[in-house]
Amino acid sequence: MLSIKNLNVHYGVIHALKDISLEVNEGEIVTLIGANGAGKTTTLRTISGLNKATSGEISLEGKDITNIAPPQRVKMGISQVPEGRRIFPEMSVLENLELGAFLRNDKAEIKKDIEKIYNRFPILGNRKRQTAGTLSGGEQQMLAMGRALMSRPRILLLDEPSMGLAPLLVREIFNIIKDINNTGTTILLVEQNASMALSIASRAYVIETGAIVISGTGEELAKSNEIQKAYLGGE
Amino acid sequence: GDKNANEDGTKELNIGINYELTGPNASYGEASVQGIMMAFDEINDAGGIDGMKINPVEIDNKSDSAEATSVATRLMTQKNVVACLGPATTGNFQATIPEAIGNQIPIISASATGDEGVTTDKNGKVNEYVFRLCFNDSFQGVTMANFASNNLEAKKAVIIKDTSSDYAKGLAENFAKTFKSNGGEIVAEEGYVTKEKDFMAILTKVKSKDFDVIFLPGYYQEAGLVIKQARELGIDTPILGADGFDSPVLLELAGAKALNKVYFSNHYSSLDKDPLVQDFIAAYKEKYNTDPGAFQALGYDLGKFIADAIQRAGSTKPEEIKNALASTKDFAGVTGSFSMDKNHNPIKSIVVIELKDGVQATSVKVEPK
Amino acid sequence: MRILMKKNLLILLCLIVTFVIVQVLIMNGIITRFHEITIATICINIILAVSLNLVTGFTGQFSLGHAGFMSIGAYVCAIINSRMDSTLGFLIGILAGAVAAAIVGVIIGIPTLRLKGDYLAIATLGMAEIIRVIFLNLKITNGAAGFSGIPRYTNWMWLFIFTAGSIILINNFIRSSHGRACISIREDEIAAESMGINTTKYKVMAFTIGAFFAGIAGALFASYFYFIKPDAFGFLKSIDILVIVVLGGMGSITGSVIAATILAVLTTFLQEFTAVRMIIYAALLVLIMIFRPQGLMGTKEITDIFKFGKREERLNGRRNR
Amino acid sequence: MSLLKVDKLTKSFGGLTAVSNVSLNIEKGELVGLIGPNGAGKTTLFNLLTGVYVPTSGSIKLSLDDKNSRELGGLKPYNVTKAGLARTFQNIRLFKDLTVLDNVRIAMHQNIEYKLMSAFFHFNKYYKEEDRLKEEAEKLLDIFNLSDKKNELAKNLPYGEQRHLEIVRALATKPAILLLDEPAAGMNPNETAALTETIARIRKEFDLTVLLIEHDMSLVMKICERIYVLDYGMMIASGRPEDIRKNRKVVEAYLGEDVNNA
Amino acid sequence: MSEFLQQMVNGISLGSIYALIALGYTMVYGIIKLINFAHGDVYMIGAYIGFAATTYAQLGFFPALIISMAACAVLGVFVERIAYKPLRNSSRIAVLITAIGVSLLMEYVMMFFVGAEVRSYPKLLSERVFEIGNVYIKAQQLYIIATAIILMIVLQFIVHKTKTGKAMRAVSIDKDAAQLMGIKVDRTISFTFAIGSAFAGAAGVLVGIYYNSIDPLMGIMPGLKAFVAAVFGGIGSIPGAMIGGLGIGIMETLVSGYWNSMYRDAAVFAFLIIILILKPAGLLGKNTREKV
Ligand SMILES: Nc1ncnc2c1ncn2[C@@H]1O[C@H](COP(=O)(O)OP(=O)(O)OP(=O)(O)O)[C@@H](O)[C@H]1O
Ligand SMILES: Nc1ncnc2c1ncn2[C@@H]1O[C@H](COP(=O)(O)OP(=O)(O)OP(=O)(O)O)[C@@H](O)[C@H]1O
Ligand SMILES: [Mg+2]
Ligand SMILES: [Mg+2]
Repeated sequence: MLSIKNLNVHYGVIHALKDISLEVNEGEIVTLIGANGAGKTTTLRTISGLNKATSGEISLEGKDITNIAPPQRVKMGISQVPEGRRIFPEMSVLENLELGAFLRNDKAEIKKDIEKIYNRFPILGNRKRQTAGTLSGGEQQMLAMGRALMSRPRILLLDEPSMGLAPLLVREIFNIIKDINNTGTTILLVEQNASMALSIASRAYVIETGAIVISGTGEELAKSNEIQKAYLGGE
Repeated sequence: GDKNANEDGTKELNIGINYELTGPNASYGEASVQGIMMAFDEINDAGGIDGMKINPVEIDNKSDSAEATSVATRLMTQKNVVACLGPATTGNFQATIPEAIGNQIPIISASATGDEGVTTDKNGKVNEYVFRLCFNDSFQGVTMANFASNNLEAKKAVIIKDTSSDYAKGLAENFAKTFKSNGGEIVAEEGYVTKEKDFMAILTKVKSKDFDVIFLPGYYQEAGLVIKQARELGIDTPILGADGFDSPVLLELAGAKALNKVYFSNHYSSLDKDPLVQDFIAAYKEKYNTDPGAFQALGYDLGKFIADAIQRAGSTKPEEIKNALASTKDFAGVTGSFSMDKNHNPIKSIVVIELKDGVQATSVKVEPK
Repeated sequence: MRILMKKNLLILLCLIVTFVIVQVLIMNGIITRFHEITIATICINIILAVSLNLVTGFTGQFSLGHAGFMSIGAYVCAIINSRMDSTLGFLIGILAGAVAAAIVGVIIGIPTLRLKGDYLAIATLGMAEIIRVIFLNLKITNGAAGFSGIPRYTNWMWLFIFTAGSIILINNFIRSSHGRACISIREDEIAAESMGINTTKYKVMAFTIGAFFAGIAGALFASYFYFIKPDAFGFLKSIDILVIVVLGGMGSITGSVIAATILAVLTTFLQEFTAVRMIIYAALLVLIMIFRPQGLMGTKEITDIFKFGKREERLNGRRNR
Repeated sequence: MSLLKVDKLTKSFGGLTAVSNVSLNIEKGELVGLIGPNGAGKTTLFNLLTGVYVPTSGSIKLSLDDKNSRELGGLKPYNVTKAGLARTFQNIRLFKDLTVLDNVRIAMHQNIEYKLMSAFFHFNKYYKEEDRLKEEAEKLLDIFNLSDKKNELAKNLPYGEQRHLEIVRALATKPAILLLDEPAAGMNPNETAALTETIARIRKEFDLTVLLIEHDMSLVMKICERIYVLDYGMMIASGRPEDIRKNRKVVEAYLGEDVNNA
Repeated sequence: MSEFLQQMVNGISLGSIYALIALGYTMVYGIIKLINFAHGDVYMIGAYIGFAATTYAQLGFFPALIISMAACAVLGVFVERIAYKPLRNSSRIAVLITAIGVSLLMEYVMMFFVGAEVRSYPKLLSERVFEIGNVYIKAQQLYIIATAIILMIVLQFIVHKTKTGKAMRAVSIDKDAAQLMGIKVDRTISFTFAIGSAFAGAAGVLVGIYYNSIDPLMGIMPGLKAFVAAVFGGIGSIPGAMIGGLGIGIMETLVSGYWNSMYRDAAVFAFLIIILILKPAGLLGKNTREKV
């Protein structure tokens, strides 16, 4: 479904992504793990078009989207929950959700979808008029996910959704991700919490200083010694 | 060789033009320079001064006094000018005085009307190289105060002045002093700032007062609007002003209906049958398609005046030009004929003009004391 | 004393050489009266820009009222110097002008510096307008007619002493712990407070120091240009100073010095192009900002450029946007 | 007598009571954890302790020694810091465009010993103090091996090192109590483990009392001697890690059933 | 009493002129946080276009108004693309300086072509003056007040009720996040400039007719007042700009009318500063302390 070939990205002189190639197939959960500063966020931002690729190709269902503007990519079905949530803090919860559906015109359906989001995250339903900026970290994370779902994406990019969440919620978030995936949305997940990510992922890539070093199924990687040592805190 | 000689042997005379061509006073500078250039063109077309063409060196001072100093220095030290004209406003003119004295090059303004510190210094000594060809604020202020007391029999006056203008400040002070000594009373003094367009607040306040005349020292750009708004508000007392009123723009802004019972002092009147005046008005109209205002007329005279002085000096030496300027006798200009007094102020008569439906209806000449 | 360190001696030497060279050129008539005016403008603008830079570039407080402080210095010095027509009177005038500006700076700074961003900008703008209107209506300042006949004591020597002094003192301040406290406010006020920095105190301090030096600049201005009037210190003047600061680079003393020089030279050069001077000036301003939005120097100082390998003592402020 | 005594502290925002009647005690030298669900009011409590928010009611008492005890509630943040509390932020708030060294030096400002005149004229005192400052700053940076990067801009550090720098910066204010808000957020298990050790180490080295907020139980359960648990602004439990782990309320509200990640 | 009523009429009509300019200003200001010093000059150019359309092309009021609005919209978008867009990621003060450059450029290009002298407008709107018990109200004052109110409502509607308005607000908060919602940032900003500038053009024509006096530097003071009004009312708040504009107009009038016109500007600013000290985010601004 999503395919990246030999992608290179620079920040000025910094070579942040070096010849990255990866694939996400329809219906999969694919996870991208790696240390701080490895280039995970950069990868997702480039897929959404927020960063420009220096070279390489990104394609969605065979169509080359490397040079398409970000809003167009949203229209084609790519949605992202960005690092640090990036909700609109001065707007209400409801307005944030409505903005998620910016490109849609089916008012009735949008309303239904908002209700669905409230069902999934009841706390958002209770706080629909609250200014989003005053939500706690976890509440904001839920809002960011809800907002991304409002565009009815075909592929959802998640950048560290469990960051800063309470243990109970971390598990819940992963359940929700699985759930979203089960309803037919393809997922590319970036995580620090590698063990959890690997446990729900069908396949995984490991990125180190801008280059993909290992890839395989979730189970394979979870068992790998190297991975254990580097990312799972195993001895 | 002569540094003013051109390649083809004809000599050129560099005359500095240091005017407000940008910034808030640009319209006055622009108008003055129009008049000056018209005069220079006429002189040059007629063969120049003793065969020398006048070469105006025009530099803008941004309506800023420090810039005026810099421009004056540039003209005097870099451009070989024999004299400098301008700036138009008193303050900017004052800022160039030390340079004129230091470089020994005469400067002349046609519209720096300030009373003190212009042609004379703090101690009352004349500034040798500094001249003007307009009367000062006190003459106009006193004249209009006397006009109000004597001709209009006014007892109570309101002053509405441009607080940001040195010109208005001088006029207002002199008017008030004389009006009071004539037994009159200033019932209110209000202010506005240059470029303002809404005067309703002060006019409403003034309206509630009991008064016979309004004295409105300031320029036509604001005065036109003040008069318009005053009349709209039902204030129909006489309105007095000074030479700042003299511009066709006053009529455009205020409208003919509002310009009744409006009196202002000026250097000359368009009613004057003197061919000098009528020819100038006709020539100006032909060139610019509108009537000249005071700035243009004064500028025109300034151009003619400096040429006349150079001619009389028979030399391009600044010092001799200065002497010629100082000894001017009966120079005939559009804005009146005058001689220079010992303080380098022109001894000029003043006219008080009455507007009826926006046009000059009558004019009364007042001779200087 | 470490003042006699090699580095400081070198700076001192450079200063003396600059001074002597210009002095000799003036005496030989190579630098004429006309050039001298440009030099005076440059020096005065340098003091203004460097002091505003301390407030806006280093401390991050958006001030649109610097001309107000300048006018206080100008009028106080003009009044004193006119009555005490001597070098001593001139120096007393400068000091009094600077102190008066600083006092007003404290009085105005304490309540207004609680405001942030554009709200502060409006407050400082208003404060400068208030000062201007007061000067416009005071008897002693001769109101709108302006104050003329100020004796000229400002010459190259005094310009040099005060300009170099201002640069050195403000630069020293910025490189001290107090200066770093100011910079931390620009970077993140909440974090600065949590690091034990009394942000209000340091904002007011920067504001006051800025006002003090603006007062000096105003005093030099009055004494050099013979004539001052309230209009010359309106909000457009404040904007002019801000333009120098931003063009040079907010947070770069060197930048302010360079931009003040370039702009003064440019203005003088453009005098010749009467009809289009403002158009050219404006177009250049836009172009420079488009191509160097961070200003000519960014936050770099001249010393950074000469110190490639040895980045040790780089200046505190380092914002490269 | 306890070093920090919080009594019935409450903070409400409009209708929402983010911290409600919270009391807690911290003894000198303790390492205490503060946990609770998202939005429970943990950060708000920190903000109250450090003067960022003014409490709606309640008191915060700091007693550095037996004789002196000070009310901190209502003090400005810089005064709280001077009194001996230092903190890090949940969302990193470094001086991003300044160098690592300057970040630390700024935090040392309150202990500087030269006056304004020295700042202007760079008298000898200035040089002496600046040298001392630099030395001390570098020593602190050594804790996290950051002194090699002292001339880097803070924003150019990798995320993990930025968090380390925040801790160093807080230490530079010479606090008696260090408050850490989610120091391990965004770190992978290896990095978290390393951080856990470092916290334990600096605490000994600087003779610190530490209160930390953290969602990563591997860290909390390993080094905290006592734990307080907040939920909906209220203190629902406190005690030793072993007890907290088994506490019903805590499990329901926060940990979830299968707690095996410690 | 009638004097006071008259002063209130004066204050409201002066204030609604400030508000008229401030509304377009605050729109751009709210979205990209740009202190657009050139806004006053777009207003000036609008006045001149209206002047040209009525004087030379002999058009009536409405065609002139429409032409002026359209031309200003184009001008606004053009200026944004050329001068502001390259500075999207620069500090705000850098863009401010660019705006000052653009402002000077428009003023002096205009002066180059039309000269510095003021011009007067042809009489396009009724010059009727109603006299209600000693209080004079001009028909034109009513037009201006009505226009300001209508503009405020229209803007409020656009910003808060339409999709484009939501996009504008999203862009103003976080451009990257807005893109992730599918919002075209450049187009949204262009649209904002188009509307803001068109409103400035309309204000130029109306005020030109009302005062019957235009000149190339006429935009400086109103531009500044609009900035003051926008900040005073609370940055980005549309009703705030309206109230801010009216507030300043009324304050100026009252100071002139009941105290001393010579100290008017000082008094108004002093009052403004006091209000800001009491309400540091302006009249309608929300004083949101950053959550840490
Ligand atoms: N705007 C930027 N300018 C310069 N360098 C950047 C920028 N953003 C990221 N980088 C650099 O690019 C590299 C990759 O960063 P990225 O944010 O993609 O890492 P990451 O894997 O998401 O890390 P983390 O786990 O901390 O989120 C890092 O070295 C980082 O310093
Ligand atoms: N300035 C504020 N205005 C309004 N509500 C606020 C404000 N600050 C915090 N809140 C609310 O107070 C509650 C507690 O927030 P706080 O940030 O203290 O939570 P927390 O325990 O730190 O959560 P997390 O673990 O997610 O960081 C939340 O519901 C939040 O929405
Ligand atoms: Mg990342
Ligand atoms: Mg928190």
